[in-house]
Amino acid sequence: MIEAPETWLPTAIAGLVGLSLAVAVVATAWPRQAHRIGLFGALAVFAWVLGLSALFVAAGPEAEAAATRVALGGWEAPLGLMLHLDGLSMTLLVLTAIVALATSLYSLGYIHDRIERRQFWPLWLWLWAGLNMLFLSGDAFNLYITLEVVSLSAVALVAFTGTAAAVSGAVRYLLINILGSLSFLMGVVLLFGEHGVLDLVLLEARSEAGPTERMAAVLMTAGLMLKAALFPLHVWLAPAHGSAPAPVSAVLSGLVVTGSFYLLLRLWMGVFAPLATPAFGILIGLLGVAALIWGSAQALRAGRLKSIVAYSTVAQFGYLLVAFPLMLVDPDAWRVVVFFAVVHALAKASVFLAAGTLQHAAGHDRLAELGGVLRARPRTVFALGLAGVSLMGLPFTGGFIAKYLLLEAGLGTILAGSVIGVLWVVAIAGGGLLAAAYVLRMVAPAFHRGPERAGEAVSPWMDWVPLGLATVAALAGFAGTLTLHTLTLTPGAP
Amino acid sequence: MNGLAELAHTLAPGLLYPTGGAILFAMGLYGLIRRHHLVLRILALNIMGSGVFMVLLGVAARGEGPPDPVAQALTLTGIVVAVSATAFALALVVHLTRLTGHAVMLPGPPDDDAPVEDISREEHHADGGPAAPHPDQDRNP
Amino acid sequence: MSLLLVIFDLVLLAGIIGVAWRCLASTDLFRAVVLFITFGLLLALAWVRLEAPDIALAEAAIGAGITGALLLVTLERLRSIMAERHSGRPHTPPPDPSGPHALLRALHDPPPERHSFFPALIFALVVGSLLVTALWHQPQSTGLEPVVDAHMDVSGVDHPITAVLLNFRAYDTFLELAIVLIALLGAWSLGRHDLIPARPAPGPILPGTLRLLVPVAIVTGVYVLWAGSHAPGGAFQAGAILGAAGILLVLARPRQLPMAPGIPLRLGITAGVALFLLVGLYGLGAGHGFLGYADAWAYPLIILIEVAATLSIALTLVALFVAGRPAGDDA
Amino acid sequence: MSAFYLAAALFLLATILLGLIRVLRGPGSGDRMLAAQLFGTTGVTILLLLSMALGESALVDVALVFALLAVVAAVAFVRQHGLPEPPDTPVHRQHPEDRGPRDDR
Repeated sequence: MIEAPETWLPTAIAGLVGLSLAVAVVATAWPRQAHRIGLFGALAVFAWVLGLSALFVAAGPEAEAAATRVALGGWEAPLGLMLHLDGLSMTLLVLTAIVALATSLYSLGYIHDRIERRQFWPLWLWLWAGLNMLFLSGDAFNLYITLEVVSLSAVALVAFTGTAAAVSGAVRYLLINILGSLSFLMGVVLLFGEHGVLDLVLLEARSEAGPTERMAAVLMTAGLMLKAALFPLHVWLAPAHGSAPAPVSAVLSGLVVTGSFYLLLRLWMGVFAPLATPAFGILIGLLGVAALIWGSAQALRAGRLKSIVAYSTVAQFGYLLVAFPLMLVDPDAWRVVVFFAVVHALAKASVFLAAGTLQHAAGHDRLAELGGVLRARPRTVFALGLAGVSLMGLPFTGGFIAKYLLLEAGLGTILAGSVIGVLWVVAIAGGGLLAAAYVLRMVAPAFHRGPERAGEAVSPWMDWVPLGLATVAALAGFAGTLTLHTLTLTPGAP
Repeated sequence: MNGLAELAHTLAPGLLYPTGGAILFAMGLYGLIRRHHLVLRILALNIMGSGVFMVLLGVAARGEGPPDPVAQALTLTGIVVAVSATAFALALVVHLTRLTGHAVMLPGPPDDDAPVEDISREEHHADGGPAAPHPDQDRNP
Repeated sequence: MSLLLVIFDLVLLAGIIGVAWRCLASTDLFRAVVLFITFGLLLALAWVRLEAPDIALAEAAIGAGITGALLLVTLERLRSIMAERHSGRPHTPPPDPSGPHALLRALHDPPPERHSFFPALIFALVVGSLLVTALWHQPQSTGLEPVVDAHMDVSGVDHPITAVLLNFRAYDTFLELAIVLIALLGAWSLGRHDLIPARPAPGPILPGTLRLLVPVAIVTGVYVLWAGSHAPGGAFQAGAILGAAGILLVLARPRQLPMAPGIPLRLGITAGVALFLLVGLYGLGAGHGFLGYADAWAYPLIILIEVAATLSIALTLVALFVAGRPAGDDA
Repeated sequence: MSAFYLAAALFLLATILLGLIRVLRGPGSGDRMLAAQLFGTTGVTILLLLSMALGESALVDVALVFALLAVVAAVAFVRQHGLPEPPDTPVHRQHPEDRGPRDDR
């Protein structure tokens, strides 16, 4: 007799939190074996997430009515804390598992020093556990705490190489993160003062367009925009992401930034939904266009490979902002935005990992002197190019489908009679061209004539993992239907 | 007499202290923007945090009856988080000063095209100490 | 009576805001730190007025003790780093800080530029006034007090805040312990610990004070931990007090820190989180939900977790004060 | 009676605000630190008075912790700035305890 998937789902959700925390705690207590614990833990968490997603999709029709909510310690909201799993969080959990597994495997090759390994693995496992908890949290204050877990471990990972550039980037990153968290917390406090509850679902039921909600929306959005480095609050991103070790950059640009964006989306679809007006959407969209132009310009100007990738994150997140006004006109567009964020995270992580391999081989990442290494390492260049193609949005890649769907939504806006829709369509199409320009800048030296120089030997992990992840990013297009279907299992979404 | 009762109501702790907390929050923000020394910036963030906690506790003490224990528990958690973040931030600042010789962060985007060492190749880093100091490497013009 | 209370509140708030203002405006960092310590003291009084003795206890332990010492030591570290860089001679003895000395500029922040004055002022004013407007529009809600009150009999303890922290919202508290740990891991990843700069302290005063204070602090810490189940107090406050005792010991002999053995230290700092997680996973397996307890077991389990958490917090705070991992950790 | 306690607490609070002048003016670090230590003592008294006035016995615990932990900052200060030494001692005297090998970083 097999029980229905719904009965197992709550235990599986709490188990995911417990498992990812247990891996982090064991690695902290036993740093000498941290890399082995990390490897097996990463495989276990990855398998668990896949199992959970199978359970979730199997339980599908029931889950559509209400998200699966787990009362921790048996205390239901408003007294206790609830974990909250729906299509949106499930999608991001799977994304996190894929990128995190790839990063873990890559780190096996990248961080081989005995002492560094002991510092890196526990922090990285805490970061991953923090991300899992962030996507599963259904309580406003708990979100603040998980955000702090994520940001403190991320800052520590940026700093842990101990170089001047990394520490200076980390200090900036930490101050920004604390400021963002405090701003977010002030918003939570305001909401709590007004409604007397912290659970997001209960808050959503009680919220209206009053002064408290307005101020809380401003504070929480500003705080999360700081953390997600959304334009115009983006200046910290490039130094922090560009000077961190490659696996850390990959996780920061791929997952941590996406986590903040996820929260923004969740809040604006739930608690702050009554405040979303067309004027607000246009304001956010204009910020997105500015981010797209500024980020691309910086990426075209930067001299270091990892700087280019870091600035392209600013530009690509401009896309996500451009999608905000589309979401207000076309209620279905939010799923496309999430799909775009997922593809971007996969592609961005593989670009950073490939850049890390090249940097390791060459000993630096100055683009002007990288030609020889690029020519000698076709596998890594292919990974860079494949992921880059996905970022550009060429046909048959995940990025193409995401951008196509976005364009479709933009055209729909124009047909619905909105003049400013033209701007969004131009921005989406032009952004793709700009992305093509800076991706070509990265890979072009590989096709010039010149001497080959393989540089430092590279471990097989560092050679193959970027390629594997880039392939996943390119193939994500085929998972588009499944992703969009999973996302429909989000209650309360339009 | 009515006016006096109104005043007493307005000045009740449940309204007075949240106002004070909001002022502290704004003041911390002002200090964070204006001051450059990292220790002062960390103090400014702590003052902002205290403002948030004052609002939360003030909100909890509103109305009749005993104060809300959930809000107080949240504040306690928040204070612990703030202390940990402060201690970590101070450690980072000391480390930054050791590497660069200054503990000041000037506004504006830093020069991110400065060369970056690659730890996957660095063997001398194995002692856990920092790499050779780079005097004033990332000071902005 | 009520008029006196209102005056007290107003004077206290004026003092808090004034102290914070002077702290942020001061060019001398040492002055800013002393003002910040005073700020913490006044805050503790404010928490008392807001009927939050638990928070006042934590603020007294943190604000008056640990943060103050941490900031003072940080300033001294910055000063000695600057001195080293300028003289090229390691370990210059600290000059008399009250005298004029060029190196004191290390602890000096020039007054901010004029051009940022108005934008920053207007920004802060807008944020502050919007916040105040929103707060004054809020209803006089009672929050979750009635809900907590209704469940107190099954919580396992008699003090509502401890019940919230370790039973109703145990997940938050677990993550709070994790954050303390992550901050320490971050500080450790920066490198080995540095000497805590110190001048010789001849005479019997310091050892005598310590001989008297450290045992008293330990007894107080244990008392506060025990009190937590029925009165203000609890794991974090107790951990902070014990941590302060540890910091006193570290300060007493800054040049010869004992070689902390790696494995016991690691186990010590993770004990709180590990035990909490084990109990939580057991709860999940036994069907009480993750981080849930059977009603009959709630009290002993909460006490067990609190004891482990207290030890871990105390150790972690001392380690954060020392900053940088001990040599034994790399063995 | 509680009005008297409250008035006394208010008075002590006013003395703290008055004492801030020393913190602001200095001139030396010692003056500033000493003023802060004095606030600690005053704070303990205010807490005890409030505990009597408001009838909250838990505040005595807070006062106890306050009295205990104010010492930590003082010890940190004294250890770093030293005690005032007699004028005939050389400034850079090396204490035997200070000559230990430098940490291996």
